Amino acid sequence: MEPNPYIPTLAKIIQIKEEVGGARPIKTFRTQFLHENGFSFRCGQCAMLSVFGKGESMISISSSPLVEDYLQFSILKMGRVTSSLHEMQEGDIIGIRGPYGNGFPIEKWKGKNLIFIGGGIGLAPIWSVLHTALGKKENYGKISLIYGARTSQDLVFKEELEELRQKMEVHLSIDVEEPEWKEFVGFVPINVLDKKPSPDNAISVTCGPPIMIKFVIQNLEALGFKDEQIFTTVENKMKCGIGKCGRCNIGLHYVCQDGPVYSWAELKNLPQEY
Amino acid sequence: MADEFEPKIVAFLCKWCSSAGSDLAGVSRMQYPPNVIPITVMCSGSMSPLYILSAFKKGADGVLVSGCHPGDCHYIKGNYYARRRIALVKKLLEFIGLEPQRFQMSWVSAAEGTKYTQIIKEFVDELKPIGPQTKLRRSS
Amino acid sequence: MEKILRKKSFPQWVKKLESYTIYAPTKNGDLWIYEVINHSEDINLDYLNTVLSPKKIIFPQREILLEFSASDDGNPEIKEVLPEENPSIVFGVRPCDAKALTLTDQVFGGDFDDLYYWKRRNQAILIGLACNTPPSPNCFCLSVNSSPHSKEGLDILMTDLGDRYYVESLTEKGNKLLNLAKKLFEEPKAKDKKDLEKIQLDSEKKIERQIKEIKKIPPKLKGMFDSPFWDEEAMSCIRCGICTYLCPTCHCFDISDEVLSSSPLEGKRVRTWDTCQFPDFTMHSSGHNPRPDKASRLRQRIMHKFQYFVERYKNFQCTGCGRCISKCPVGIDIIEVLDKVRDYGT
Amino acid sequence: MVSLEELKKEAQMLLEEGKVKYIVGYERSTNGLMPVPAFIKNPEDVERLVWDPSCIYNLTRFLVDEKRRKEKEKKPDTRPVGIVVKGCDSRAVVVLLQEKFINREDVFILGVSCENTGVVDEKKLAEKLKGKKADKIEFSDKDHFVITSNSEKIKIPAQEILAERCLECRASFPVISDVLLGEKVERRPDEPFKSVQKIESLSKEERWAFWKEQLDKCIRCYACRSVCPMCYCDECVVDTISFAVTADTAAEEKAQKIKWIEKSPDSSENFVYHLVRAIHLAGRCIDCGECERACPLDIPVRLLNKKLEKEAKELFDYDVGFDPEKPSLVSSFKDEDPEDFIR
Repeated sequence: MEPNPYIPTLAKIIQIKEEVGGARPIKTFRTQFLHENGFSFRCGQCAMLSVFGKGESMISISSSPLVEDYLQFSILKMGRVTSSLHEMQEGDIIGIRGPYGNGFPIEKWKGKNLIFIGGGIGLAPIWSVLHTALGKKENYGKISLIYGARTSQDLVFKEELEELRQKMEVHLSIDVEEPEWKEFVGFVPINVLDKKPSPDNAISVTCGPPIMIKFVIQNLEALGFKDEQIFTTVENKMKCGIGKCGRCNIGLHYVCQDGPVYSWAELKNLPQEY
Repeated sequence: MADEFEPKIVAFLCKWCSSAGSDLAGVSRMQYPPNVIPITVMCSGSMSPLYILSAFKKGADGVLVSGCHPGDCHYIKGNYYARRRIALVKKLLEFIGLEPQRFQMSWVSAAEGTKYTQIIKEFVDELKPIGPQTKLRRSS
Repeated sequence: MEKILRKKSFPQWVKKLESYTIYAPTKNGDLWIYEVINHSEDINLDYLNTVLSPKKIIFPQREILLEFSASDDGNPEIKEVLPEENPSIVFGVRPCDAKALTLTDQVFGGDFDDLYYWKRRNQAILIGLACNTPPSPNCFCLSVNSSPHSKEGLDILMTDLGDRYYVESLTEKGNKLLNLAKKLFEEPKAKDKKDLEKIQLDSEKKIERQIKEIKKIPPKLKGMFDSPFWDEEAMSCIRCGICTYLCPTCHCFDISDEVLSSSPLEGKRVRTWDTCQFPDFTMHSSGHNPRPDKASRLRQRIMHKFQYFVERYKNFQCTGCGRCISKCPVGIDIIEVLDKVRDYGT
Repeated sequence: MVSLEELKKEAQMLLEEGKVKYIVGYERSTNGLMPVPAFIKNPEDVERLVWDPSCIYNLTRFLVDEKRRKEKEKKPDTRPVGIVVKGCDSRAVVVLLQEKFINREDVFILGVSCENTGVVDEKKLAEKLKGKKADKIEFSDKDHFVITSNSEKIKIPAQEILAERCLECRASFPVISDVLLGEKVERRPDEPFKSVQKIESLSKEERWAFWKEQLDKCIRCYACRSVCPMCYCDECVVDTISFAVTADTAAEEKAQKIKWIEKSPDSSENFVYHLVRAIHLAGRCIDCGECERACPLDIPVRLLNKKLEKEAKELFDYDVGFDPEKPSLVSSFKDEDPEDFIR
């Protein structure tokens, strides 16, 4: 029988880690399929998570494909499905279907310097491609991360970020001054101008709220980055995830299938409808 | 006798009077049919027609809205507004062909425990002969 | 295989098709709607066109995808629900509605096969009825690569020659239905063929409306995304869902969970029709909406049908049935909008 | 007889003096008899305005859209909007004023009286013409219409092809207007609720069978809601997600939005939607008949509202849309409101 793309596979939540508390909480979930079904994916791809009785929500996979025994999702509590996910405990069962989307073309970036730029929960899709690159560090040039959030409380993966400092350059920022904050204060796009990453032989990957992406791309172009060197992900509303329900389109592209990863060279010529 | 039809009644009781009336009936161990699913609302005036229709959609065989007698309302005029709104809902439900006995309104004060049990008994007796409510119930 | 079927023996043919569920246009007030009919009832084929195209049989407005319930240890269990076996025949399909199904086939095929759609599609045999006179004053099928007697998407095409039908069977499925009642059909004579050609030519001349130089529209639309044209054009739109729900080619849908009881959990995941004309179609739960107003949604409807779909599937996502023109409560006319697009800025 | 020239003159003057932002009226369409709403911004375009028995739309709907647009603009042009209104449409403006949704200075009302006739019912006209195509329809002497069908003139008594609601019309000339064209003709229909009484006279099971068959056809395209000037809520019961959402709306609030009505067109869902819509229009619906005209499946949804209008009259002696100062039906009460049905 052909596979039915709408039927999720059941998975158990094996670990929940509270990343950020407060009004905009973020939790990281690690899930394991009940019955092994060979779910292989590329970094930057997403999966549709099902909470039965509430609905489905498209979430990017934040663990690297090199990690075999679990899938990791970092989820900001935002609406009906994500709120019910936040109320779940370890051992609860959810549905997962996918993987969807084109993912990052990391195989094309061999020998390049990689500059990752993230904002708030935007770090989740970056986390997958960042760890994949770190896993094969010899294939790539210098790897650096410029990441910011509203407040220090809103920074995701705080402990791992500290560990990463030994392996790569990490520049953090928060929007508003805080007493013991020693690093950059201000929006992420301004931090990019401050750190002045060099465009030669470099690839930049930007994920975060649409307004941040817009200004980061402007600043990268000012720093001399060409359109093919700038990559980003587009977060349109999705329901089917397989290019049929007609909801996530930008022009003739269905973001859930042809995206969500786009180079600015491609995205620039599509209608600015995201 | 066991398989005789037992109607399910959803009763929206105003917290200040009718709900207190039903508590009084319970405290004084008055016997009355157990078919009622009570839902306490702050005032019969806060009763949105949507609650009534939603109750019928979810399978209620009868819906009762019970509030304070005119003049007793904790919010002064809630029950007067309710009187108009419920009258309109009742007429509309009859217009589409729902059995009129299925939707009742009553004034029950905090002291009228016996009246409350009386209303419920009458309601159950009226509903039994007309069987389960299948018109507005969600089937598939 | 081409045959002639006397009108008086048409009911006998229908009787021979007992093993199928038969849908046919039935009169409901002033409207015609596809209903299941029992075999003895005779099918009335002198109708204009149905309000809802046969799309509602192949891609119903509500389709149960799966049922979920809580097992005794409280964890959810799911059960796939596919459409049941229901070999069916749809009589009186207009050529524009049949061609529309070949367009939705492309959407529901591709890398991911939509089992629900294909189950219903493969078990349905479409018997078309050519339009001797245009069913609606707003038909413009000739402008969008279709015609009043096009065979695309049909298993059999019947043309009314007055006292008899000219029956052209186009697929194996069609032949099978003819063979079920071989003796009712006669071989077509030269006169039948001549009548057929004459009727087909006449029917094309009777089409009153058309989109002139439609080839110019897709490239023109590509440059008009940010144009203020859409704001003026959408001023009178009232944002209802008529144009998309009645359109035989519109295929957008929503997936939602319907809960019968929350504890123990029991419910269904359901696919229902959806429309790009409603605000909640593209609205993020953060409140950001890439298409915030009715102008952007009218633009999406026109661009999707006459540019995006053309680039992606090499076909206009429109078969000229005219329903969106006739039934729009404020008279927005897609032909007039496209004329204005073609001549915009000249 | 209402003179179209006078209407054009009034409109032109308003636009030339810049007293209004634009004027909403009727203009000829490109596909058949029915006009389309016209939004006229500059004076020379007033030539496009038309006034004849095919001008059925209730243009008050566009006052709601105007308000929504103004709310979004940073520096909105606060001049009033000119609007052509018939008697029934003017009562819709009154209800919007009564509910403080718009202010009197937001709208400049060009009132047009229907005098003795009203607007045409497309279906009745089509039956009358038996397939012949109607190109134009005009008022003619006191109570006739003249239809031109490919250069043949047909005179028909208006009474035979009037819209349902015009047969039960209670205000043939605008009850509120800045400019009024045409004479004021008092209209007291002898049976104002005939269409409702026809259904009321059926037995309970017949009524149920009638409504079940009609509402099962509903495809939930919400044209009846979208075309209605009184349906202006930001967030409707049927919407799947909340709209009045800003960046810092709490997730709990969004998660807790109750799905009162499912999206699927199941019989009971359709009933709850149509009944809740009718109840929310009790004492607010002015019977412009647009919901029934817009419905692609010809479902007589107008009757649900008309029934409540009849009850409002009989139970509470309440007339809709005649006095902007009067409180609305469900936010007022009288001591002598009936309570015989209350135990």
